[in-house]
Amino acid sequence: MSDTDPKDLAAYAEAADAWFRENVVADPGFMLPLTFMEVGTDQQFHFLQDWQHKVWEAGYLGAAWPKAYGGRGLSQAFQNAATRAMRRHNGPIMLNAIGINWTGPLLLDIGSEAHKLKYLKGIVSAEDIWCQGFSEPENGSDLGNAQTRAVRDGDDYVLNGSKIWTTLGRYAKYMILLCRTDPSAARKYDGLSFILTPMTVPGVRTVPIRKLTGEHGFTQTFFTDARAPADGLMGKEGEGWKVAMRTLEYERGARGGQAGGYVSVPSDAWDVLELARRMQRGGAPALADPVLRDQMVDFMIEIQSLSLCRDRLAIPALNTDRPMGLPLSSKLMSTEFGRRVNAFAVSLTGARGGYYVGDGNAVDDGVWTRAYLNAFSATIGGGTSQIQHNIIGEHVLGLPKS
Amino acid sequence: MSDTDPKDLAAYAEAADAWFRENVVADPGFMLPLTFMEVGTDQQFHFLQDWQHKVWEAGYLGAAWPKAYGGRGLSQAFQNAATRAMRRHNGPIMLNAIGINWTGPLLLDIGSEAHKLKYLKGIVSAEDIWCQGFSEPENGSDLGNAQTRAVRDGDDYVLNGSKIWTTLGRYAKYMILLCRTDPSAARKYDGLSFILTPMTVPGVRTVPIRKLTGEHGFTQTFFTDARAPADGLMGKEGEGWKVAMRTLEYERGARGGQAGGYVSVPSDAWDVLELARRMQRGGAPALADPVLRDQMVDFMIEIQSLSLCRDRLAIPALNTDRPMGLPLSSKLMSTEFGRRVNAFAVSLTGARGGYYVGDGNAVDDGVWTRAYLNAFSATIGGGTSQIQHNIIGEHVLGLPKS
Amino acid sequence: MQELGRIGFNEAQGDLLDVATVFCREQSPIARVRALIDSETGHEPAVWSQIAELGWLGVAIPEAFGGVGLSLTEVVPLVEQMGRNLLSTPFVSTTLAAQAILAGGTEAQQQAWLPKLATGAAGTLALVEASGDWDLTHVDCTAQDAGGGRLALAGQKLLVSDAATAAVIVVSLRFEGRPALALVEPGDLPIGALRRETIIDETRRAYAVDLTGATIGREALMDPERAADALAHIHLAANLLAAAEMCGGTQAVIDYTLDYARTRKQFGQLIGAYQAVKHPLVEAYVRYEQARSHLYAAAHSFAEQGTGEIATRMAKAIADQVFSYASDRAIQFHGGFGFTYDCDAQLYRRRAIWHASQYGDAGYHKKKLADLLL
Amino acid sequence: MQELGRIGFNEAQGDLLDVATVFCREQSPIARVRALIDSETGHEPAVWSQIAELGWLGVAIPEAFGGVGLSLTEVVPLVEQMGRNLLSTPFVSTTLAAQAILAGGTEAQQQAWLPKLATGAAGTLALVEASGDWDLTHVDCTAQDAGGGRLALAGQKLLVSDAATAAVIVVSLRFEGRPALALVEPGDLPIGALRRETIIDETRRAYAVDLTGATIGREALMDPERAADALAHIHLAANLLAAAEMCGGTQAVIDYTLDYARTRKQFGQLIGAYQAVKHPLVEAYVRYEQARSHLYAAAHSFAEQGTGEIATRMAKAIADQVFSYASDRAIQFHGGFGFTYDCDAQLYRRRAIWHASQYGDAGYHKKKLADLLL
Repeated sequence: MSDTDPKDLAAYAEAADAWFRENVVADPGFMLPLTFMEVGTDQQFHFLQDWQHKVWEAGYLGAAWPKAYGGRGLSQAFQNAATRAMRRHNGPIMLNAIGINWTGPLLLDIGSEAHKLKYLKGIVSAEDIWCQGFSEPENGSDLGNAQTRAVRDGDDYVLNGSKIWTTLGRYAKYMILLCRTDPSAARKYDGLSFILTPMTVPGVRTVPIRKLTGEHGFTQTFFTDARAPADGLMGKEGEGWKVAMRTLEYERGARGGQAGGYVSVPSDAWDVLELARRMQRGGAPALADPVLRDQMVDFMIEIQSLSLCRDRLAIPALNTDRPMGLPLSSKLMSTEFGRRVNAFAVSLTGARGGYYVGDGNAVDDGVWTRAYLNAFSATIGGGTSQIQHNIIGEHVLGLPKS
Repeated sequence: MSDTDPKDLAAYAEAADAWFRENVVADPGFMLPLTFMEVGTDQQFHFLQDWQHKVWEAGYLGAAWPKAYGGRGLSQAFQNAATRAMRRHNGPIMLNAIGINWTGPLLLDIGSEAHKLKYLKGIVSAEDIWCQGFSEPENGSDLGNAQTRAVRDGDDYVLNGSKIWTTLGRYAKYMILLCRTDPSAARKYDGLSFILTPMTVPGVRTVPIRKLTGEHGFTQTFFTDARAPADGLMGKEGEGWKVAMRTLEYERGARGGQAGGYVSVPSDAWDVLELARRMQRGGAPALADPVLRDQMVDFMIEIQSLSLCRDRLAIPALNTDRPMGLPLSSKLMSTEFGRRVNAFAVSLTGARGGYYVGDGNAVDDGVWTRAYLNAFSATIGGGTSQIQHNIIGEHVLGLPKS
Repeated sequence: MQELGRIGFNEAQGDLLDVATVFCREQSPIARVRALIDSETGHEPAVWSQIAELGWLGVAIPEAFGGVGLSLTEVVPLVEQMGRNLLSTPFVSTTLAAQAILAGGTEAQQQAWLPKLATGAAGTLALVEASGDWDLTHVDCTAQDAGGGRLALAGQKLLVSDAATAAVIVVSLRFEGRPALALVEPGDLPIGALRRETIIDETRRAYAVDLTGATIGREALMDPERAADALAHIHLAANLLAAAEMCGGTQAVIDYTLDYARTRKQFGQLIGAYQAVKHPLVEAYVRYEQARSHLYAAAHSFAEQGTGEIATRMAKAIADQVFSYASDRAIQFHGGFGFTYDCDAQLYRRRAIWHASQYGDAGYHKKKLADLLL
Repeated sequence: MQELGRIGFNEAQGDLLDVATVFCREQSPIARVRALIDSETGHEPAVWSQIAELGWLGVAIPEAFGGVGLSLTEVVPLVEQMGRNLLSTPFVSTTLAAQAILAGGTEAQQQAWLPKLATGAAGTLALVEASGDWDLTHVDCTAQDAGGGRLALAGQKLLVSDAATAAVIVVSLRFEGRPALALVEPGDLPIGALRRETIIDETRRAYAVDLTGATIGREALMDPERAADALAHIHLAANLLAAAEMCGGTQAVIDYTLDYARTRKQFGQLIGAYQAVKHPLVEAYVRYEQARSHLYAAAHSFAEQGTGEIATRMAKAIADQVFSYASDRAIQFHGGFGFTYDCDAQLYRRRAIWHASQYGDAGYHKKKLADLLL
């Protein structure tokens, strides 16, 4: 990190722009993941870990976090300018997603001074990878029903049970764990606690899960009498559900505190447009087909919708009727868009849509088919689209619970 | 009715063809309803009553009903041939729908000899119009919750309450009524009875309901101490739900017994195709637009689906996996098709889609817009499309109840 | 990468949005909307006067002509709230007539008409003909030199909004082989030239205008050099304001259906608890929010060459899609009641059909967008 | 009014459907399907032998050539059941190769090959090239006179199903300026001409075939007069059998998802009780039944000039739509498990993508249908 902190936003933004222009590697020689959930090889992992570290060192990640915890103590506007520059130059994603978007904001919000000193710098520098332990095999969407057991024993909690969909599970040093401390609580939600848990202690085992793409990327995590220090408890015992819901709000951007950058490259209609220009259909460019043109325009309108709704969040007068409407619908709309636009892209590739990643004849190395299949991680994970509909219907539109 | 009954199916079919060719009036000088639910004026009513009477007299309705009850005592194949001829020559609809499709089959099935002699001939000849009293204002789709009260008093039931969506209510002589005889029954379904009820007695009042099209066509029916003879009870007291469900099966065609003909003209993609040929879009026929062509082809595939699925019912080997699949899905698919294809037709009319029935500049007298609006009677009535989805999901696919 | 338009919102928009939200709600309760269906002109003269007094008619007219000197950007929130409350007046017709005169009128015409239109005289546009073509340059009505500085008109214009109320009608004509625009006053038309039409949206008024037999002075012709540009501007302005009215209507029909879903029980449960009702309503709602974002992007970018056209066509296209969807589902989810004339769902559905039919539906604009974007 | 095809079903179809239903279910449990993914040829030789013994390979081959003398009409139920159980063998490739030779082969070629193909020799088609074009008359690979009655081939064929197993490959070539077909045997190809490809459907096998350097005798050329007709026939036959395989797959993926919906609980309730799951499954199911009706109409009407083409293209178009929809929803409704390789939903989804990519997707066939119908 440079010693002198810029005081001038414009100068900072300009420097960020120049830095990303210079430092973004257009082609590392292998396929980079489009989201932090798609990291499947050690090569990808190490490249992205180095990249995040480098961005942090240059002062373009965690810029708005306090200096004492590895940040730069600047205002959020500085970090936003850096993130924009990152996006402008198509920088690779930030790897330590659970850390910078969930754990970090939570610690800044309700963590002790000791927590902050211990964890934050490792998060933003990508030195300490974090993962999340919410879902369980039997309770995919029904997080409140978590059964992984934590029993207080001296200064530790003793953990038993299993978590699933642990992104970066085999690289993580810590997990944010939602577990059951009181199985006898009257309401299932009241028996839960939220604990910062080390992943590198005895009794923690991760088993890779093979994705529908054929690649690896998640693990299942098994706890067998594993011990987590009790000082990792966030909030009080029995308040785990409240804390978990709070982290979801960080994820949705409804509260501040995220370190910056982005952890996934959103699907874009422009790339698909460029593909449609290249592909042939009956001896002519696919884009000469009026039906495909019509479909392409729908996607252009839709991608523009996503971008306009994002920008509209900053205009309070246009958010008065249902203030949570735009924030709560953005996940649903963008993830479903991603699934559909990538399926459309696959259809543009004609007979060569029969190829898959790994074949030299696959269009763009098969990235479209893989992106389509990976898109389900977003329409399923973090609450399925079906559940998102419920959330919007109930919390935004005031409809009765289903 | 002619005196000699034909013994030869081919001769009968040929005669029917000739008869309809000669007797169908192409243009009566006013707009004819496409379904029996759309009869809105006395002019339409009388025309259709005369028409049904004439068809019956000629021997082409009720051909498979016993002679003693106004039929011709022929096999179903004869009636089917007559119905095909009717369709071939675009004959107007049969008016007395509830009579010929619901009450008639029910009486033939479980009615007493006295019932049959009293009612059937009036039904098939269109002399006695029938209506149906199932829905109530507070319980549109939830028929089992009917609250109209029937109290036994001597040889009568005394009726109080109200029914809604009474098609042909102000013309009807009789109603098939689902009412509550035992409000204290443990299961709500067990307190219901099914009664043939006169509409022309004191205490029965009908109030016209204006449809979203602006026209009339239904009534609300109010009962105030109205008396229905107890011998109109079908089944036993408390068995009303079972009897009502049986009549729904006649409607779906899952049992036989209907008098024949058709009570609504189904939406057809071919008419819309012809419209698309006529309409202009940017100085060229609408059908030159490749996007409209693509949509038109979807409708052609769909109309063909409906027709093929109907024909497939007759091939047992292709109905083994889920025998109720095709019969139970046909209502859903054909009514939703009707709604969408008519909306598409309206969109084909360009700026002139702004006109409505009654304006000389409306394309085809505004029939497309009216058909679209009227289509909701079919996607809502007789169980909404949402409820049809439940029925198929639960009864065909074996999914748990919602 | 093509610029698609950006969202923005200025203080004047905010002020007008606030005022219009309250005014339209108060002046247009649904009972009054329904009562006006049976009236001849379809609007309340007292409300029209108040709109004039509020200065809304002058918002997009330059100060030099007695207006406020803002633009259509600031008109959008007004029309949105009118649409939301089904408040029908000749406001949109008049605003578009003023836009036409601004874009293609001679200086004398602008001097003569804009101050009047800014203060309460109604105007309208007569552009549609029997072809029903959405391409405004497809004009079959004609103007021919009749000697003595007069032009003889021939042909019929259809679907002319508020023609019976208008003090001036901007008419498209074929003159000397090219599309032209002219200002026609009621006095120029023969007796009986206007016939009230039966249109799908009963809250509006439209008329067939028979031009045959009418003559106008040459000075009534608008600037021939700017006719093509003026027609293009009218087309976009009309679509922008239609999108505004449609967004407002969409919001209202969703709210109306939500109210029912929160209070109507079937099978012992509020129907809004059924996902078969809830999820389509959510779909309508999120699409509505998208349409509204597009609307305010179009309002913000309207004056930008190229981008304004893209943003406006997108706004109209998505507004058509979601208004049609939301109002169609509104009928369905009201069940039997939805099938009645008494249920307000039909008012919105009919209005959605009207807007789709005028100045191009989603399919039409998407086709234009394909040529602009791809 | 254009004839769109009618549904019909004969006794032979019924018998074959019954036998195939049991055989395919027994021979292709899902564990074996998954085990074969890791095998080189992707199929079980013992099953292939049994299929040959059952006489299925000869169903659509005339008795004169050792076949059963029926038609593709009777092949459809067989392939449907194979698709339903993800039973992959070179059956479809071989059947299509026989069809090609029937439609365009010389008498000598028919005599030489059809009896073999009817009894267990595998064949296939090499039609796709780098352009990925679905129009089979778009051929860039060439045959040129090499003297001595030999033709020199050049170019690369892609996505050739089961090429490594095939005793004969029907190859499309450009010869004397026109598309032509020729029979190529493995021995005609240089060493290393075959490269196994990585395809989206891992239960199948496809190969790139490099023709450059291969020579064939002139007698390997099929009848040039019938090349165009043969290509048209191959195109329709391939789509008919694809539709059959897809219908079977759709049925299976719906059943697979229903099983999950009936047993998996979330929030204390079986997920199949949620309308957000139930109603899309119903949608998939009713569309599947429609697709199956189209399939058996296409099978029945296949041989009718004009109508056969319409019915077949409709069948493939709707099969693509519903297979894609049902398998996409299958992944989604299996939730987290759906995202794993262990969940069978991906097997069907990948297969749907494969079929959409070969011989034209729904959009392609709808375009052709527009020209045939409108």
